[in-house]
Amino acid sequence: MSRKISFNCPVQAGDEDRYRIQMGPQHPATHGVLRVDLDLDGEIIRKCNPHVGYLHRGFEKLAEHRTYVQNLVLTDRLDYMAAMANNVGYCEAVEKLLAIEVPQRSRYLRTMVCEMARLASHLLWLATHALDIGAMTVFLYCFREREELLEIFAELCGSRLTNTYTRLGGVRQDVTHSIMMKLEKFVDSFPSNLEEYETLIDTNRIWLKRTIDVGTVGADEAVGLCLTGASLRGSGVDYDIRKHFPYAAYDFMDFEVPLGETGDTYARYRCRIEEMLQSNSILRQCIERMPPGPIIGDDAPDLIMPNKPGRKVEVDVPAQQSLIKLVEDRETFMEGDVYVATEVPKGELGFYFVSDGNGTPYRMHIRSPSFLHISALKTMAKGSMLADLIAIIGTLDVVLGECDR
Amino acid sequence: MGQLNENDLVKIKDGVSFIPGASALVGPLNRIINWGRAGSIWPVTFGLACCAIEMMVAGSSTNDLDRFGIIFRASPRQADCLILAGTITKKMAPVIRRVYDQMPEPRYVLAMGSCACSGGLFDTYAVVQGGDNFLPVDVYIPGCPPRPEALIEGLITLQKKINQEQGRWSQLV
Amino acid sequence: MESTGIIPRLEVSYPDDVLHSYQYCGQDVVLTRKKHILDICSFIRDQCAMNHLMFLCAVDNSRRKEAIGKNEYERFEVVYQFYSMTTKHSIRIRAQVPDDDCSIESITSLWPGADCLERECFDLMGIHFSSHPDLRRILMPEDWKGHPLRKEYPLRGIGEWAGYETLKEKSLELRTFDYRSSQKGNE
Amino acid sequence: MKIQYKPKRDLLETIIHLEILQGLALTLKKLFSKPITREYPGEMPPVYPGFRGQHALVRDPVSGTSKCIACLRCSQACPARCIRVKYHIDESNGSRIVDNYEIEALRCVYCGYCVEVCPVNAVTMTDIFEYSSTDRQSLHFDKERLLENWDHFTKSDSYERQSYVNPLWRPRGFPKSRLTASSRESVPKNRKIEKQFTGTKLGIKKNNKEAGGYNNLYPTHGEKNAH
Repeated sequence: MSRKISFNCPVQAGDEDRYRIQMGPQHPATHGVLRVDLDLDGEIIRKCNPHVGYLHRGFEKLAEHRTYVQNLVLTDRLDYMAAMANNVGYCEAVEKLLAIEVPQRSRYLRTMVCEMARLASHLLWLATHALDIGAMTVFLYCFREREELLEIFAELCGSRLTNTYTRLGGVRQDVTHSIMMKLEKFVDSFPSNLEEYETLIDTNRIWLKRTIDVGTVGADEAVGLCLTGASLRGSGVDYDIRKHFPYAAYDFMDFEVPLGETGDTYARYRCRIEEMLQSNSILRQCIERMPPGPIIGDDAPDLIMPNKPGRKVEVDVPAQQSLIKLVEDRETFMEGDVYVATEVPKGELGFYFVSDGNGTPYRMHIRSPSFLHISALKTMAKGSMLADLIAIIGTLDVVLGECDR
Repeated sequence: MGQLNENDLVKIKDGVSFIPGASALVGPLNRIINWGRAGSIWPVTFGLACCAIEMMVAGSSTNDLDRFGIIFRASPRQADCLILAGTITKKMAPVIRRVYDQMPEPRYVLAMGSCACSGGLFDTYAVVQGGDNFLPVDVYIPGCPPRPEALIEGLITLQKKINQEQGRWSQLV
Repeated sequence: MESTGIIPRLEVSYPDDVLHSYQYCGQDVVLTRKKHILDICSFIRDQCAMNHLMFLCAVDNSRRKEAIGKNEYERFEVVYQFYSMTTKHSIRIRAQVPDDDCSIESITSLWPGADCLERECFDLMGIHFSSHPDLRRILMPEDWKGHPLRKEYPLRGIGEWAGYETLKEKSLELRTFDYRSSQKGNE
Repeated sequence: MKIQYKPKRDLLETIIHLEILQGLALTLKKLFSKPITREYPGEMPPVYPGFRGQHALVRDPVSGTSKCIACLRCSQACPARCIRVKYHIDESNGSRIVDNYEIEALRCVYCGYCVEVCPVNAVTMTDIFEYSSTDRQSLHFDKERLLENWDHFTKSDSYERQSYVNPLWRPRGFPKSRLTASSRESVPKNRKIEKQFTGTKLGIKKNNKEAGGYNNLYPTHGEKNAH
């Protein structure tokens, strides 16, 4: 735009309807610290310019200074609504790079926690999306179910949100009967709970008015914008990593990928609701088919990895020698680059590793779905009403921790 | 009403009493004001990262912060407590400071979680190593992220701190 | 993630640009020069039906063992990963970008979604994308010095960002603020 | 799988606002259901073994001090680099004596790596999470404070001597032959080892009501510790 614009004032003298306003970073409906710069013509958005980076923490740089095992902790903080799914995605990528085998039982456990994370994330999405649009009750109901899931996580791995559950080559600890009982209770009651949300909003005329034909994006356009996950499937494009490159135990699971048709906010909402039902059925299959066996492979690396090839992490305490002398002399790691994508609740989360043969990644690039969704906001919000922007941000399901990394 | 006896007063809190039938409170102004402030902490809805999710849980039905008179306000002008819930990056720090500056006195700052307290895991070029570099932090809540109950406990710590304040109201007169 | 037949076709169509190709962990990778990257990308999109841009990022090769002392590697490289949702093939293109001419053509005309990714590369690695509609810093503040993901950039950063410096100075006033002393000043 | 799209609503439903009435009926129904709010300061949330809360150094009942042998594995594994151990080497027998053991609780990210790599179970994470402070220095734990934390933890009612280290995982990287009996006393000898959960054998889905008996068959610490 060539004309000079100052903030919060008419763009041009005599053109009193054109305004530029700032939304965020402190705004209850921006899901974190997103700032959107809007050029308005009355109520209509002429230009929408999202500013991200308010949560840029330097993940990719930090990862170059930590070992592969330590970087696992970083991935919890990526998409903090579904930390488990990030853990699994990271481990799948590193295991491919370092050629580590994963036992079958831990594959099932990973699938299980992934789907639990998907439910937790979608519930939070539904809660905040509904809250932004104006349905307060759904928020309270969704958190009720999410809390059950988080308590299961807490029992499973000791932490509610930042789980650090998976390990390279397996998972941290086994499930107990009490955990599975709780999970099964949750799985049994979840469809009826989902019906409650649907009763509240599915046919509610306010909800329909605010979602149908809002933020419409066509199939080709959505692919061009690099949308993934439910945001893409709402437009009718059949792309789900769980089907395209099955990881963990998704090969053995029966599930369908819900597809929308119209590509508007309501279609994406329906897609996610159906996805929750599918996740629920995957969880049930996991419970039923959980195989016996070890939870972590024999060749899994120790938590202390050497960060230089050939360097030994050696601890030698003469008095307690028999107990303590531990030598880690893992062979030089592979050199090469690998990209592995997994389907997290937001979309396609990919890790691109360049390995230099060291114990630390030479370069780790995180392909985060939210970052690309934010870039699509520019196109999607153009020409819509100001109030619809909230719905569009909500429907893209962005989380800024993952977006800014 | 004749002479007021000590025994006639209904003790509400240590040092604060209620006169029956007179709808009046007796006690040092400090205590009354602190009691009022501690019972109505209004934080800004200002989530930064992971901890914001736990803050939302604390505000949801499972924990229900309203029991403590804690109501989230969307505008810093109406709030008197800033919960730093998440990582503070250098790009975000001036914005946080601007939010803080908009809040009316008395205002309190809670640093929730490792990142807000000291930078935590992220000892990098982009992250502020602790919110107390540019804000006067009142309460530190460790945890990554803290449980919602830990946040409530931190708010109770803040209430205790408010109750011990002396004469902070006189700044406003 | 295989790309049956795409690499030979690329080699035939762009013999000067394709440096070499290899397969690692079952993933096909092609090293190219940067000159005709837009043509290569549009070839991949239109002729090979690779409609999905999985990611785009830049790598600093300056300390990479396999790159040191080899002619085909330059200081930087921009990595593209393409995927075909119909044929389920994928291919990775590593376009070499020299240090002295740190620019490459933008592919936003083909994938509008590449907009933010290219801005991120510019921001963190300092690679200039020519014909990009709006090339600004995206993650770091506008007046940030240096490009953090370059290998010579230290983890804790060089110097301090000016915006944060002023903030710290401002907060010093608050530290010394004492109620009684300020009251005296008013009198 | 194509999803059902536009909900159909006939004229009568539109006029009487059926869907809104249904929503209101649901909320009205919830008015009479049991509240799920936990009255926190009075009612504690359930905390399970292995919860990653406040750190503690285990006090050895024999020597009265820490069990730590200064192998520095914890500080090497720590992603946040918040553990500092100072030690000197005893000239007489060559063993390491710990002078100070510091954990910066405000920088810790509670990943639990330090607990997992410890060969003698000297450092542990307790299930205490209420230790906010108005003072930064008090959350910088030194050795004495960490031992105090342990004493505090042993006094709490959730403490079970047998399972202060999460019984559900085994430390990795140690062949069993290397572990002396005393070093792993935290894993009780007579603790019932729960049978591994497998889906097919139990058939959890079919007989859900009968499945309530599992807890009695295999008592788990989670059930015991729930407040």
